[in-house]
Amino acid sequence: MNKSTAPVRSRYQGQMHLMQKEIMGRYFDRLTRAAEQGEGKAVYMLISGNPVELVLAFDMIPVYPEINALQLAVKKASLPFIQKAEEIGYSMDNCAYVKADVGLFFGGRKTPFATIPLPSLILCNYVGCNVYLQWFEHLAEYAGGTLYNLDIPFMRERSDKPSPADVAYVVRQLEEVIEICERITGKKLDYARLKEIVGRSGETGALWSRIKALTKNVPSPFDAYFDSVTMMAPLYCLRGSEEGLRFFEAAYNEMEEKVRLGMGPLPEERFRFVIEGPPPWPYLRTFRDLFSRWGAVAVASTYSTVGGLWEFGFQHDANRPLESIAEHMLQWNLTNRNFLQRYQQIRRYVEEWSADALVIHSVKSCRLFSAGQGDMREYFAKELGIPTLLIESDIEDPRYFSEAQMKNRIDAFFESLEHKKILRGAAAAGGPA
Amino acid sequence: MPFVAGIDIGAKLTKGVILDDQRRICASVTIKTRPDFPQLARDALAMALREAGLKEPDIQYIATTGFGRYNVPFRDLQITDITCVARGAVFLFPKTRSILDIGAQSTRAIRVTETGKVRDFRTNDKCAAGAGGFIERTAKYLEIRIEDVGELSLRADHPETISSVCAVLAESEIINHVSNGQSVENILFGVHKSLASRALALLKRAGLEDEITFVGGVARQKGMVKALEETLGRKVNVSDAPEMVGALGAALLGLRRLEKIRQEDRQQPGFQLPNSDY
Amino acid sequence: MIFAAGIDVGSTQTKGVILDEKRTIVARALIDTGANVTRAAERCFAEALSAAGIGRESVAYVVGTGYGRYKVTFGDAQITEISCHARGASYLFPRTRTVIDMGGQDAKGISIGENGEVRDFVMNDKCAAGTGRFLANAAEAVGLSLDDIGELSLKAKNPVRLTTVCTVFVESDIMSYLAQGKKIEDILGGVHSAIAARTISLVRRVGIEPEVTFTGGVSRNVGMVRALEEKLGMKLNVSPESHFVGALGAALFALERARQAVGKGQQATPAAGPTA
Amino acid sequence: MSIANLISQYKELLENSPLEHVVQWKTRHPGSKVIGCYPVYTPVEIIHAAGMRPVAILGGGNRLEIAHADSRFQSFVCSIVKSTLELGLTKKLDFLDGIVFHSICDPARNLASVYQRNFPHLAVEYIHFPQNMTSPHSVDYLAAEYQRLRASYEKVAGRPITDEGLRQSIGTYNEQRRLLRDLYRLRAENPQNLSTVETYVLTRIGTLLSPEEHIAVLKEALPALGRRNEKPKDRVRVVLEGSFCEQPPLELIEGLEAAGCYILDDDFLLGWRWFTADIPPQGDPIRNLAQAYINGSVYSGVKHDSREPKAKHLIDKVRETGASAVVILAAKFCEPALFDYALYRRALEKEGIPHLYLEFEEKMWIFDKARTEVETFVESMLFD
Ligand SMILES: Nc1ncnc2c1ncn2[C@@H]1O[C@H](COP(=O)(O)OP(=O)(O)O)[C@@H](O)[C@H]1O
Ligand SMILES: Nc1ncnc2c1ncn2[C@@H]1O[C@H](COP(=O)(O)OP(=O)(O)O)[C@@H](O)[C@H]1O
Ligand code: SF4
Ligand code: SF4
Ligand code: SF4
Repeated sequence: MNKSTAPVRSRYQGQMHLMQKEIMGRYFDRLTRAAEQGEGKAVYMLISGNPVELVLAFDMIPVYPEINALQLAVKKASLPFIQKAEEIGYSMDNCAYVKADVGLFFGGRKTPFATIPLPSLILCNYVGCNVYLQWFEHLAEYAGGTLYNLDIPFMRERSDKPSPADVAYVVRQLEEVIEICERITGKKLDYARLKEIVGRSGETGALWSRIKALTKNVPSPFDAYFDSVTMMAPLYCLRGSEEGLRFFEAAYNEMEEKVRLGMGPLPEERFRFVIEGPPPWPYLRTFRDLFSRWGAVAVASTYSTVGGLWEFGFQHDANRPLESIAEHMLQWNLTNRNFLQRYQQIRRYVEEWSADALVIHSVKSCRLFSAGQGDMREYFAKELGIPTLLIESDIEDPRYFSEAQMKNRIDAFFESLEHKKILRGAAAAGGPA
Repeated sequence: MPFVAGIDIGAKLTKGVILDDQRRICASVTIKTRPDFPQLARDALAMALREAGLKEPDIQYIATTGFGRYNVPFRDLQITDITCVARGAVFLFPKTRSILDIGAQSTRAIRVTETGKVRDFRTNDKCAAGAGGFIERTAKYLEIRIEDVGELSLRADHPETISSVCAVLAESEIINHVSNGQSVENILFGVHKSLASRALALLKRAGLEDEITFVGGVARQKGMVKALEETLGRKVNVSDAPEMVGALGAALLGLRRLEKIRQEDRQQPGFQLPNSDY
Repeated sequence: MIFAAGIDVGSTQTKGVILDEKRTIVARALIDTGANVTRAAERCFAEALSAAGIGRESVAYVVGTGYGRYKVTFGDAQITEISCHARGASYLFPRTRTVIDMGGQDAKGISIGENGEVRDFVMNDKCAAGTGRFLANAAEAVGLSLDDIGELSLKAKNPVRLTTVCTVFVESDIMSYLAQGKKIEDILGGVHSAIAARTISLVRRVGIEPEVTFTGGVSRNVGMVRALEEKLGMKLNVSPESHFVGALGAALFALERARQAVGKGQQATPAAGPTA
Repeated sequence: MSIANLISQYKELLENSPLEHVVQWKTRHPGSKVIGCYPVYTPVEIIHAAGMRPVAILGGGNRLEIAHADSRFQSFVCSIVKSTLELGLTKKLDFLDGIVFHSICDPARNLASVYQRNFPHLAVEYIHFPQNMTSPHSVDYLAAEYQRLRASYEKVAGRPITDEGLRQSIGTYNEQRRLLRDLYRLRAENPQNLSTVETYVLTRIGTLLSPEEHIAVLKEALPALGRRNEKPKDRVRVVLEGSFCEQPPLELIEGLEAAGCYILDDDFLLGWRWFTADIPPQGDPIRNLAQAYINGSVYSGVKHDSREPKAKHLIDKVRETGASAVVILAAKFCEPALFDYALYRRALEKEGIPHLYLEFEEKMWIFDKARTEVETFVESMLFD
């Protein structure tokens, strides 16, 4: 509706971005080969606290319906699939990731970027999200294939550690998963290989957390939301592999260089914010520009920790492969931590990454993220007095994004931050303007 | 010979139909819905009787439908507009399998059997976004008669898309289009388009099969029919008085019931219809 | 003598305010936005100028706000209505901590800090339910003018419970209440309390701290003022200027920037705002 | 007092102020403790064995105005989450000593945390029920989880929970659930004798009373109901599915019947009748409870058992009760129920069983749309 003043666009494309395109390209080709020539066995799995190490140890191919769904959305191709699912009985109010994926399944599993293979194993790593259980329950019904619900007890106690019983329970289930994989592949698990992979996951995680620490610098070398998502797919699909490790080494070096040169993703960093919630994939660029035009850079994001939370010190341990996989799934990822633990995670971000504000992007699809974000806003805005903006759209469904309304809110928010800065400046200069 | 009447008290219009026992339409009338339902129904019936050249006693059975169906004391039977529309549509176009009914305040997608039984349906109401109310707002805003909407929108050359889902907020968009010098024709067709795409989603959720019959007063608007056919990518059946289909269906069902009761009087009496009062 | 102007191009009405450098209001103008938003802005500005008896050239700076702010082609800057309402409200009532703005097609809640800075805000602009337009339609349905329904609603003994919040369908809803022989004041009472409840639960999101200032065109509706006050259990700040608060805020910003410009002795540029 | 009067009395109570009844009971019994149970399942035995009163927290019905909670949970979250928070924020749950949530869905889970933050003095518990029904280790896990709960409730109650006490509680609840199964059987066999509203009232009252009181009520009611002898009407016999958590307004249930349905089975208040058979009262009580959940509990939208497709359970239910149709009555925005519908619809169409899909909200108070849809459905079944 409003014709917007030509905004500053962040079109920063580093080595890292190009490398990511390349390796993910290879990954998707592998999916297509598996689908079309039956090369390799596919394991459907979910992002949150994924145990990709196990899958790689069996040379099976991790397939993440979530990544397929988000790729569809980014390529602005999700709506027809969502509608297809709604035709066969899914509700307007169901998670659109699931709908896009189900639509894709009945639409022949062909996407602009890959053909998705049928699963040999449907491994529902139930890490927090209850929709996961139903998503894979449905896929198992439609696609056939073994379904295993890998049940991860939620972080429900006030303590930040899972109980020994929880860890033992998960380890035992992981052993059952190993048996199933052995049956499917006809190979015994090579335990030494698993330790190797878990070891590399450890190194990868460590690099990832060092990369994230770099955004504490002013200016932040990259956007911890819009650029982090570029690094997430390799983290989930290739963590534990040589290729994955090399990618993160390169990414770290590139970012460190930028810090040395005092470079950021924008010509000028005027605001630093922490962002909670997944991005609106169908309008990622538009959304990013709404912040870029204000010189606002995300210095930390909760979304980049759904697959694993490494920046607070966790590291996979080659000497305790299954235990550390279990700890990763139980404790060290966003989705299995309770809502109040998320508040504390965000609080640390705001304080340690010295942010000016918190932006909550509330998406209808993902109640795991969004249900109760009004209380979160209450906590940060009222209790901690941190400027907080809550905006709503969706992670996958383009029908819930209204640029005009989004723009109005974001502009108003940064106007108020600007005003506060002026006041602060005036106060510093003594007396109001 | 026996006659039956069907009265459809809709949100905007009240319709009356009289059938003879050969299922021939003897009368078909419309008046604007007023708050005093009982009298309103009486007036509708009286009008229909006049048109058919009949007297009260000639009418053996009266079936009511529409959202005012309960407020007609002299009814013999009340049936929901969905059931009635289904019967009416299949009576007019026997090959009908899917029906779209767009009234003033509600949009219904119905899937039916060859006998006109409802198999599945989806409705949306309480929000003007998808219904005739939307068009009426727009017409009012553009200062044109609702009767002319259809013809005008038919003449659109560059339809303007309306993105807002709210019938009221859409006006700001329409304002913009007007101030950008867009023609009324293009704006109206844009409105029809956005209604059509919402209707399609609803139809698909109820299950979409050929043939499709489009009923309800909005089906009078040729532009809407065109928009719908473009969106569906196929032709739809439209009768020349689409808003009458519900009343017609009520009359048909009334007649059916009458015949049944007569049979049963001959056989065992006491068939009891479920009472449908909350 | 420098002047500054604020033009608030709303969905329904366009408001204009001109200030002199002592921040006193020298003129205001109110016109219906109508079809041509750009022209509405210009006409509104022209009316304000003639009311002030000054020429275009003596206005140093113009800020446009409201949903049509980018249509204020002659404006030097655009600022969202949220910042402007906050600014205008705390100018009129310096102890304002919460602003409730009810306009033609949306409602807003703004929480304000000691220095008149926006702390937090919410707005409902996806559905026109419970906005000025809702009231306008209700008025039409009972055949009264906007200026009267407020008064009448105060007489309600047992307000009805509306079955719909839809601004389009409220008319037929009211029709059927009339049909049931309900009193007009009771229907209007229902309408007002329904909207008040809706608005308050919206504004609660930013927290409702006194003093609360009620702005926007609907604040001219005494029934609405009362309904809100009853539900909140506190008095609201309302002034004859309430309808102009957005424009007033814009004018205040304009004046500030005019001053800066003069201070810097250069052509005025927005101190804040997105990089253009 | 006639059974009809008894029931309408309880109906009154449920419609006006269900929780008020508990508040009064508590003031009459100083020192007594009450634990609120959010749907769906709660191991009430553990609470009962601690000498505390487990009471169902089932939202705010359609008379509660939501004024605060909708600023914490967005428009796309189901009503019961908001109304339950509203009850807390407006101090209507101050009589509770604790409240227990569990892993049914993401909104309910986040609600548990929001409760922890906003009501620090309340003992907020969260149970993670295992969703892996195939692993032999799930029982160990759940037993451990129950032991954790036991320890925590010993603190709240200020007294130990003995195995013997647990066994007694299991015995008591076994009897209560047995009577409820009888009640449901009675209706399934002769729905003309026992309306669903009556069945519902008699079941729901048990979520407020002590199990002992409830048992007494049922023992009085069942024989009387058994003696009823009404003439069956020409109605559609349906199984109702989808209301396992948020509860529809009584008016809506009444409406379903008035529109011409006999409801032979439903999943209202599922958590209070969630075992298909008695739990062994002897042996390790905690283990028995855990066992019963894994191997002896009813299916629902929030329990995911990879051993058997969920839709099969529904189809079986239809066959067993001899119903001719299914009504899916799902709470608006209830993802578990909405997702299940996709599977149910598929299965029902394959089996050629007609169904009606209806969405409700506990707070709804206008029933025109629902009424029209149910009537249409009934008409499509009865008219030829
Ligand atoms: N002659 C007409 N030309 C164009 N549109 C019409 C005409 N008559 C009715 N309509 C449209 O049909 C709607 C009413 O249709 P109807 O099926 O009678 O609805 P209801 O049954 O709810 O009253 C009105 O909102 C209007 O948009
Ligand atoms: N004299 C009045 N009495 C009552 N309500 C009024 C009056 N004047 C305007 N309004 C209400 O104010 C609304 C317009 O308010 P405004 O703040 O100008 O909205 P916007 O900024 O969106 O145009 C109108 O829809 C009308 O309902
Ligand atoms: S609810 Fe959220 S976490 Fe769960 S599948 Fe949907 S998007 Fe993913
Ligand atoms: S969105 Fe618009 S049309 Fe729909 S209910 Fe709200 S006001 Fe009415
Ligand atoms: S109604 Fe559904 S969504 Fe709401 S809390 Fe219950 S299970 Fe969760």
